[in-house]
Amino acid sequence: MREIRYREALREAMFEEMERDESVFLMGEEVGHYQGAYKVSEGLLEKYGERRVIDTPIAEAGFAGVGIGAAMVGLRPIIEFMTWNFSFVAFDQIISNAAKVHQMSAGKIQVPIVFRGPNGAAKQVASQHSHSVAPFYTHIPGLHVIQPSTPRDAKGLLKSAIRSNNPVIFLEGETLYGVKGEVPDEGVDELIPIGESRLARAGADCTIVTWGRPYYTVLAAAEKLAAEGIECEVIDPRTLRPLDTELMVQSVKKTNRCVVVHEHWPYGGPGAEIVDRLQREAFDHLDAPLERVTGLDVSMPYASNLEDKVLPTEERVIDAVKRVSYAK
Amino acid sequence: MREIRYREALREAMFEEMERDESVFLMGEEVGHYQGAYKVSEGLLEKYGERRVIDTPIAEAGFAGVGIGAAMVGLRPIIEFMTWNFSFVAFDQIISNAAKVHQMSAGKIQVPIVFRGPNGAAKQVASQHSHSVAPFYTHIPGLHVIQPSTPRDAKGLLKSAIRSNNPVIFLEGETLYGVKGEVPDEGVDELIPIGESRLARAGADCTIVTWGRPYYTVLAAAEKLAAEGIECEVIDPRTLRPLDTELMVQSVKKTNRCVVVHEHWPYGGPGAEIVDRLQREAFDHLDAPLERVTGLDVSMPYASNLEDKVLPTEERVIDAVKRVSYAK
Amino acid sequence: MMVIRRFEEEAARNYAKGKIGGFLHLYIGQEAIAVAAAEVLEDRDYIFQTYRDHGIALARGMAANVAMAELFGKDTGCSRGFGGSMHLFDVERGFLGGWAIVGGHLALAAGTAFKSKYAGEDRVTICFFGEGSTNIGGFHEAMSLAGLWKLPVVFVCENNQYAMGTPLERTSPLKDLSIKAKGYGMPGDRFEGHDVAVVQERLAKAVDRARSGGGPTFVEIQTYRFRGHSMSDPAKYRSRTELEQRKQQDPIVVVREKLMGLGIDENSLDDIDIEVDEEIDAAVRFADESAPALEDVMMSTVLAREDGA
Amino acid sequence: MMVIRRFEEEAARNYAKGKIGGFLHLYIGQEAIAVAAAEVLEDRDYIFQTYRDHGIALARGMAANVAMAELFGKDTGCSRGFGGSMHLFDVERGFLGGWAIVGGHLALAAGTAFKSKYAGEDRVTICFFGEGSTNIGGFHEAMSLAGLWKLPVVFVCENNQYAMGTPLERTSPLKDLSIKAKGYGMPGDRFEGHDVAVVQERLAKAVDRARSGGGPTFVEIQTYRFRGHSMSDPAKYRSRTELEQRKQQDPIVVVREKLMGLGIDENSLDDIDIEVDEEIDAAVRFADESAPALEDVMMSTVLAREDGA
Ligand SMILES: Cc1ncc(C[n+]2csc(CCOP(=O)(O)OP(=O)(O)O)c2C)c(N)n1
Ligand SMILES: Cc1ncc(C[n+]2csc(CCOP(=O)(O)OP(=O)(O)O)c2C)c(N)n1
Ligand SMILES: [Mg+2]
Ligand SMILES: [Mg+2]
Repeated sequence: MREIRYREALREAMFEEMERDESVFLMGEEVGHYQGAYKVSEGLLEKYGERRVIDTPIAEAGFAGVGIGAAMVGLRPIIEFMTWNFSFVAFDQIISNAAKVHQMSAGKIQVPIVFRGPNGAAKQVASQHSHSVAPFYTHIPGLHVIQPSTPRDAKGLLKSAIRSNNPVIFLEGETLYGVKGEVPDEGVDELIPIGESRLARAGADCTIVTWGRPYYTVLAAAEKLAAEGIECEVIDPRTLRPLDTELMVQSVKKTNRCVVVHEHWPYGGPGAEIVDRLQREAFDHLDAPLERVTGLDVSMPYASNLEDKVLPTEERVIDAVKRVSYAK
Repeated sequence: MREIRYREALREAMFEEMERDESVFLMGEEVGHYQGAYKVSEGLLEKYGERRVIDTPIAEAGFAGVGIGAAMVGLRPIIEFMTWNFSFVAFDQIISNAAKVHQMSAGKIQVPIVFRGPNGAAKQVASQHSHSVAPFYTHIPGLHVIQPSTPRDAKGLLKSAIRSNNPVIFLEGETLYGVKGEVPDEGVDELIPIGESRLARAGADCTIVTWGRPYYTVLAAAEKLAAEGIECEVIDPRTLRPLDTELMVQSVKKTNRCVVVHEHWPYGGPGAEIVDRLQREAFDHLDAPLERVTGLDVSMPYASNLEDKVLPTEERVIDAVKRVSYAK
Repeated sequence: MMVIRRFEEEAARNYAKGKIGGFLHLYIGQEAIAVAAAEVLEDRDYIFQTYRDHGIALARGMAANVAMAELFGKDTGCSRGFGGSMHLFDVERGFLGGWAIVGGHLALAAGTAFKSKYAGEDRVTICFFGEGSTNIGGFHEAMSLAGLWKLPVVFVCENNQYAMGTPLERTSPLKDLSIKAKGYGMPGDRFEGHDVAVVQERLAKAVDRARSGGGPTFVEIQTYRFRGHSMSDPAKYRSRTELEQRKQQDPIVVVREKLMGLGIDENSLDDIDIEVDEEIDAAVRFADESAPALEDVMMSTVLAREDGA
Repeated sequence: MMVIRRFEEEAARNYAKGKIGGFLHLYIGQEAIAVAAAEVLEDRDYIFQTYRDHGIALARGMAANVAMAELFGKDTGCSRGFGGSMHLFDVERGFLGGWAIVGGHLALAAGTAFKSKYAGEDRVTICFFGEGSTNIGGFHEAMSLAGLWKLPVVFVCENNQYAMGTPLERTSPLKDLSIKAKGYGMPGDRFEGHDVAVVQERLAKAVDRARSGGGPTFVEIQTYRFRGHSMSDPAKYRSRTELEQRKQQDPIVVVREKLMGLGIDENSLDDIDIEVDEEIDAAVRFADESAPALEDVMMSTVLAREDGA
């Protein structure tokens, strides 16, 4: 194992899959000559040329659709949204076309496509640029939705996404691109299966389910709670659709309480879905209501003092864990 | 009181509000000369002329944006989507502009606009035309989301929506347009407040929360269950955002069990949100897990035999109620 | 052409009987375009159409019974009952649907054309849509990308004068839509669509251009639909006179007269009509007798299998 | 013009210091356009701009300290710290933002123009956007509707040659973007934007046309930004020679030379510079010393009050 950044992990996944399969190509704004707005695709143009690394005009619905059309006839496009905020202008392409063609054609047409890019708040990019989009895409049958928290998951899951025969929504995090973590050595072709949760920290007192940027907030909070004698078990679903609740249910059966922590707005989405499933699948084991720590239910302000309040904080996680633990 | 159809109730609401306030206008595809694709706006052009009843080209993002811009400077547009499926091409306008400007301008700009049209499956209109969109819009702070089940609620809530100073997502049902129900006499200016649930049926044994088309499925199922000795209390939230859970919580405290029935896909959305809130707000009163009866997690097939399976059925409602009642 | 006409008439009848559900958009009046396009294209080419898709599906060679069964929502239909009238698919023949969101399929067509270029194949994509679809963003973005990347695609705007109840003059300040081609740096063409031979000749130019690396073309074909927008539309927005006048140029009458002018005798044309009648009647019987769409197909086609099976 | 230039330079410095966060897009090099537009417009007119919005806000009369405070995320900022650099608002002066989704604000501009028409007011709307924004659906739909309905709006494409790192030739097959106007049945214009007087004269025509009921115009103004796309862009995609060459036409140099040519003496221009320096320094101090954005404003502005208060 070696340590690399989340950004590099993604880049390696694309390099390796493009190397393995000529039908894989990358398309998006500034992915080529500019080396990617967030440098995720650095070096790809040089290696694979303009045929397979394609800079587009600003036309998300157009190039998302081009990707879907190309996938329908056998290519494996990776479509980069410069950020997921810009997927909203391509929303219809994803829901009405990518997610539907397979069934609409009675299974005759497949859409092996990956839509990827940074998701969620970055730092003070304000109201129109801070969306956490999982709630929109996880709702839709016909899609896979993946949101990896660590470099290793990022690499292994992106590789699986590229090889998937289905449209995949792949949610990265701008604030995670610089995060370092262990990833298998070069040459090791690790594929992390779509739809498997991961145990990130073991603990007997309280289960916390979390993913994306708050994953790190939660791990930090868990350390503080441990110092106070509360051991949290942290589970990262990694794939949000399909959602694997098995580990979570097992954990709740042990801890009898659970807090779900996510960046997206509170109403609905994977946060509420996890609560819905756990209260049903582990009803008899719950000693306290399931709690959620979420992004606040407001548009994202520009000012950093307020942005810090909107995003889930260690303090809010600690409070919630204590609340369900009936501690202090 | 008199009986009128849901379609007529909506039309009356628009007539009355256009009469009352010159800044109200209606814009959309075929709303004028064609009298509305579903005849909701019949007669409006004749009464108010082309200045206030405006047929548009097929450009949802464009005319949604025109509405938002007009609202920003003081008009009160009613924007009709011929169906809500077509709102997906205008999704960015709604989430990035309509829902955001008020906060982004520090409260200086208001967006008093209503987006309305039929939502959900009609009859065999297939995969791209059968979306139940509440899960997408309820997620977004800065919007109100209303989905009335009865003619009376349709009229009273549409009037409130038009008078609201905020962007309102108003979800009608094509299959509900012909439904008849009691509505206050002409001249009675009934405004139903946004954000208030309604008790639709009293019962002590099991709470059912439902809205939209399944509302009628649930009422029918409740009658059958009553014949078997299970009395259901049916609550219609009417407004999905903001969501008023007070009546639901009171009811669950009495019945100790609850089934949520909705047409939208299962993952997330108001369905999961209601479960999330109730398991927290009524935790100590629940004798069984909260159950949901939903549209199946598939793209909508064209064939009617399958469509009937996808939509919530009386049978599935009855089964769920029995399951949470530990009956039979 | 007769197959399309009779298919559509029979579909209308069966819609009235409740055998067909949902939306049903007929192609009656526009047949010459689909027939000409099918003549011009090669087997390896790709085709996209809107919800008004029976004409091109049949012209491309889909059996009438398979198409009719789809309208009936049967497992024997081309989309096994999942698509219905608006979503016919015939992947083997390169007919890639039947799409119901206005403007939504144009970028897909640019996508298959992109693939042709990527793979160095000389397949052309042809993409049909109505004149009402030229104001939507999906049109613009697909045209922009195709024009920029010189993709081998022909965009065919079937200008049948109305978008549902709205005549062109209420949706565009332009009379000549082909002017729009200029904004995308691509050639435009514009002509009437009631004579198969004319359509064939003009479309061939655009298709050849695409095939030979000359990039995309925007073609506006002026046509007319004799029925309402869909079965639920009584088409009150146009006058009887207008309709009658347009029927003078019924593509079927035009071709019949032309053939007769070439000395083909009327009886042999009538024989064809009888054959077609039989084919369509058989199609209805086939559709009627077929088993309905299957639940297990529904569950197993939400997602493609990952093992490639 | 100097106010804008110095404001931008100071903003850049304070971004580097970490006093300003998020994205910061400078207007340096394009100032003549905003200044000319402000000259041409009446107080009652409406203005929309992209995220590159400091120039027009200041030209329209927003105080530098209020603008700077917004960049600092302070309660004294024009958007009370909720908008930041990309979302300046000055509703009293008809400046309706500062928008950060490419193409997203064009329809809003058509909307305020729609309102002018609806209410019979002779207010014109002007809407700025970059050349990179002409491929997106939002551009097309707004142009289509404005062209069809003859709305009193002027669409100004500030063609600064690059969309982030992408030069125009990689996003459009057209060199002359004003050709696009034809597709919408509206007049187009195209000219260079480094001389305030020229921009003023040409913009006035379009504004007058809109005001007098002549409908919308699409105007392409050729310009150049001397800095990167935003602060995080080192602009490696262009040569130093290109940049230096363009700086020959720095609008500030141009206007300075012009004024001196008119006999205005250099000292009095320098005096203005000193005044401006002081104004901007004061703005930074003001911003720095102001209280941060408020949580209760955040909670109370998600939704507008229904009681109208
Ligand atoms: C985005 C979107 N908006 C609205 C509709 C509803 N609709 C379906 S067809 C149609 C008219 C299309 O007219 P045109 O493009 O001229 O095609 P035609 O039906 O005449 O062949 C409309 C408004 C839709 N399907 N998609
Ligand atoms: C829909 C959308 N896609 C992508 C972006 C990211 N983005 C912001 S500005 C920009 C370049 C815009 O270039 P141009 O329109 O020429 O304006 P300029 O910045 O040069 O003034 C891009 C790609 C965005 N904001 N919105
Ligand atoms: Mg038409
Ligand atoms: Mg530019």
